[in-house]
Amino acid sequence: MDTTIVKSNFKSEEYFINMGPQHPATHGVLRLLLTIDGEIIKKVEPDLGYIHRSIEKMCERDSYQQIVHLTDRMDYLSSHINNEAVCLTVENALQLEMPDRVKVIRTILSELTRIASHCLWWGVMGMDVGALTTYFYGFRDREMINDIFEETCGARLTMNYNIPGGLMFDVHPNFVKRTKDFIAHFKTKLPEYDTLLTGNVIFQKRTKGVGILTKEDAISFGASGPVGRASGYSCDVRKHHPYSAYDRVTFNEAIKTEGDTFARYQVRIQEMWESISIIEQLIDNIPDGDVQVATNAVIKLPKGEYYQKVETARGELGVYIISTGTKNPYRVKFRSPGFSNLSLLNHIAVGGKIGDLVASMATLDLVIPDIDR
Amino acid sequence: MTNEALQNLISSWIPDLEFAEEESQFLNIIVAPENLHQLMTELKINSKTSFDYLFCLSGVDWQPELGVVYHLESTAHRHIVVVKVKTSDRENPVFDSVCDIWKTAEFHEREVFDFFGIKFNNHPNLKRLFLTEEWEGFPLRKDYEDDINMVIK
Amino acid sequence: MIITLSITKTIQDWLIGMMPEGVASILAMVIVALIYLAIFAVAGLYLVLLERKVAAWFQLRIGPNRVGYWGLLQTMADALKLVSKELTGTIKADKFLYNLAPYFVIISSLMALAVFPFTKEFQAFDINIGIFFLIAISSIGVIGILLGGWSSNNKFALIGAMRSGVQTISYELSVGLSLLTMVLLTGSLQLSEIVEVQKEGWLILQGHVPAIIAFMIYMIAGTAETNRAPFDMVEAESELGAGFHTEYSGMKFAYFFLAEFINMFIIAAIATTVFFGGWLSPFGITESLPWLGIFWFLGKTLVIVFLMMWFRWTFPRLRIDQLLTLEWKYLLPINLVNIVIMAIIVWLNLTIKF
Amino acid sequence: MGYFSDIYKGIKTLLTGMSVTGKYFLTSRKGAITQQYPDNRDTLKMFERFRGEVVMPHDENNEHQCTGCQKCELACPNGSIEIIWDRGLDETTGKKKKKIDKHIYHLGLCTMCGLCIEACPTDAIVWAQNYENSTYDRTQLTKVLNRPGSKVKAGIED
Repeated sequence: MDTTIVKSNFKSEEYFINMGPQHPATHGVLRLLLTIDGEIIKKVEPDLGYIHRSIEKMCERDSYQQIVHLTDRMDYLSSHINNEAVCLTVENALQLEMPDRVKVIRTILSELTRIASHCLWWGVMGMDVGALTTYFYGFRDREMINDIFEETCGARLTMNYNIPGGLMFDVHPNFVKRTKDFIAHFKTKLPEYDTLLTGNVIFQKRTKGVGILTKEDAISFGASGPVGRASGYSCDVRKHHPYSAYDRVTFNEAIKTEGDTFARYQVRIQEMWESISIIEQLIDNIPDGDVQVATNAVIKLPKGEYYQKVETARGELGVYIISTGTKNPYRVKFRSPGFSNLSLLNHIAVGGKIGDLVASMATLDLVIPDIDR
Repeated sequence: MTNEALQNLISSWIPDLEFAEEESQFLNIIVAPENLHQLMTELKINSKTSFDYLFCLSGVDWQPELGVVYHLESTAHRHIVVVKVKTSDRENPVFDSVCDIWKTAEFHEREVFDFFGIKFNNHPNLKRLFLTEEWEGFPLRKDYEDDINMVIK
Repeated sequence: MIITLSITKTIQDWLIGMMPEGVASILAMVIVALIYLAIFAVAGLYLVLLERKVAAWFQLRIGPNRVGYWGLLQTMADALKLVSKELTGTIKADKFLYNLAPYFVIISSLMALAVFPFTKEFQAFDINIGIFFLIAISSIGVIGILLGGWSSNNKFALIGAMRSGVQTISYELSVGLSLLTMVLLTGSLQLSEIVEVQKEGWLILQGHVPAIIAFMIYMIAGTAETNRAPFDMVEAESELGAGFHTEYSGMKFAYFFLAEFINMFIIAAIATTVFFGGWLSPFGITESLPWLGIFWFLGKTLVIVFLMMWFRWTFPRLRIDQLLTLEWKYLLPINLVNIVIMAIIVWLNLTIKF
Repeated sequence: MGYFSDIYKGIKTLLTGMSVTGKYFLTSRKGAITQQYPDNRDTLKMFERFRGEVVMPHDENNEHQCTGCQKCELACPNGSIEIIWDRGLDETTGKKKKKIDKHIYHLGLCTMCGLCIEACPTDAIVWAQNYENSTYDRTQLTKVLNRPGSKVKAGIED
């Protein structure tokens, strides 16, 4: 029998599925238009804008101090790092040199933010592949970091602790002790993450060889953060364009070359260890000094264009400010990591199954407000 | 490569490029819309520049011109360059798409189209990304007005 | 006072005194069915509560603790809420099949309960093909799931239903074969006989190595049969929202939900009966008190139920193709070899008996 | 033999995973990480820097420290603060002086960014640590921070 005839007799039909805007795996109001043949994914088309708040337009009417708190609402899981990005841009434009104390505290808080974000991601990652219990273990450890933030900054999620010119106020007296307690606690809990999920044979089968992204594609798609690094692409802004106190600490850039979902998972786990090590290097010798540099009540940036990259938990956040010399920026653009990472979802999900799409999407670690700025 | 060396190299490819270094920490290249795609292709494939990482693509309304700013980085050489392209046609601004050079441009250009109304030739899927299809106007333009939803301070 | 435990016979004898024999036996069946229905509806609710409590303890939570002492009335309140909820449905659903589906699921799972010997002679229906009956009945439930998913005119539900069909047909084999392995030891399909045989030692000890393998396969396949994590492809909330019951609400949803837990109980009860000696106490310590058999039976069953809950709250979900790989490449071949080994052991009389 | 070692390794990893959850199951008596809200309202204490809502402390003489300089109003990104002020005679100096009539705070617009409190030169407004801010009526979210009949404390200048 001619095989081609057999093939043409068996016709499969593609159909559409709306995944989202309310769907457990999209972690927010992301809508994916899936074209599916049976269980095989043929095309993924994201539909965005369900929570677009036009932060870039709002920035154009706000003063530079007021911009900072808007960035809390972008990637709410790395809000401290977002704040830092804007503050660094403004400080660089004004050519303000921050005191060492500010730099070190900002770095420690950034790394705590990163751990908190990865803890949440780990819990949700487990949940997406079906292990519901991980969610609570991840949240347990994240709560401790949130307490640190709440005690020092006054808020758990949208802290707005950075201001252009330093920090809003000094850290709480308990800050060092609490952070050390957390590090001691987390060092015992992080190996548990591995025994519970990483080693699990079902989990490895679900993630290994799924959603492969090559290095060339990663660069071309503008992938950054753990997504890029899992494809063997060294893209850590902390290494290549160090800011704050990252030039005075030693840490390894977590790089894997497989580029699959499991590699992205391992990179994030590895990053948590690196963050612990960075905090340990800094926590014992926070320099004394002021936490603010005097700035004018009305900040006016000199005419020009300013760009600052930072490494958030999700990847490279760019802040692009065009100033015309007035008290408001002329144009603010946030280059958000999630937006670029989302654009490669179609590329890595096509040909996989629905379960693969969910697993790959979990390791892209999308935060929808970050995409829908 | 230093900014100066880059400037010398790039200016040898295409005439009439405008370079600027003041008011920005990077080397700025201002290119005419008709030369944009040629310049971008060369920046990517030339082994001396090899700008393979388009890390930011922003639309800007300079009033009266509309333009797009490309931030490029080379992952091999770690140098950065900024390419700007402008047009004074506010009714029908069109540039060439660069999404055949950098895949990430596909989404970024859709975002620029959505908010600035700048069209891109040869873009595979140029339609509104964030806003609904029936939305009128382009919100990030400076002359956009919405009396109901916009709060002016 | 002598309480006889053979309930069907007792009720029938009592009724025969009042009415003709035919009417009496039908009435007896109805009465027994109602008793079972009432008991297991409540038992199902408490299994839900147990699941929620156990999940909470695994997850460093407290679990339901507001309704009643220690949250004991929580699921009752939930059931009340579900009863009072509006029954919604999609406009273009196939109304007849859509409404029929939950009854298929709940009836098939309640039917299976009839054959279990909870203790000596405490059995509604001592059929001589007990195991066969159980396997047959448990595969009817999947028709309900297929109908529900297909008729609700929702693509997520349809995918869930199709997955369920694939999954149940595959794992039905393993459940059947692993039980067949044990039947080689007992030589009977009748559940009361099977328990009787185990007075010489529980079958998992009698059959030693192949019995343990059969038990492991049975547990895996049984978990898959009930569509519970890590085999909950049918619901897979992170992929399909709620899977086949996406469009069901109120009491119809509750039937699906209750059936899942009763099925879990059934799977555990079969394991207890076939592998762990049913209502027999360990070393016959309470042999003189037959009614204590209920305690032993429920105790063993709950331990196995707990094991299934432990699986659920620990493991990630498999992907649909991996699910089939596990069945066809691992469980089925091992199972077939295992039957041969068991046959040889029985033939050479290598079983362990006390 | 890869077939059987796969099975062995697979089962081993599954059992190690179960040991982790099993350990937490056994130690669950030690207490949950969740809180029994709202039962623990009496004991639930927020950190002293917690940003609940903006309040204006008054002393026993019904005096606050707000001079009506409007710096908070300017600093606020969302327009949550409106100050209605007037010029009145200062009793001690007899000069005309700015004083607040109403310090209106729209809690519904507030994003708890803390810029107003940073901007205040006289520490007239501070954070309160209450955390139950939901109401059934939106109008209740608009609050007047200065109490009726209150006046600015003597000697407070901006």
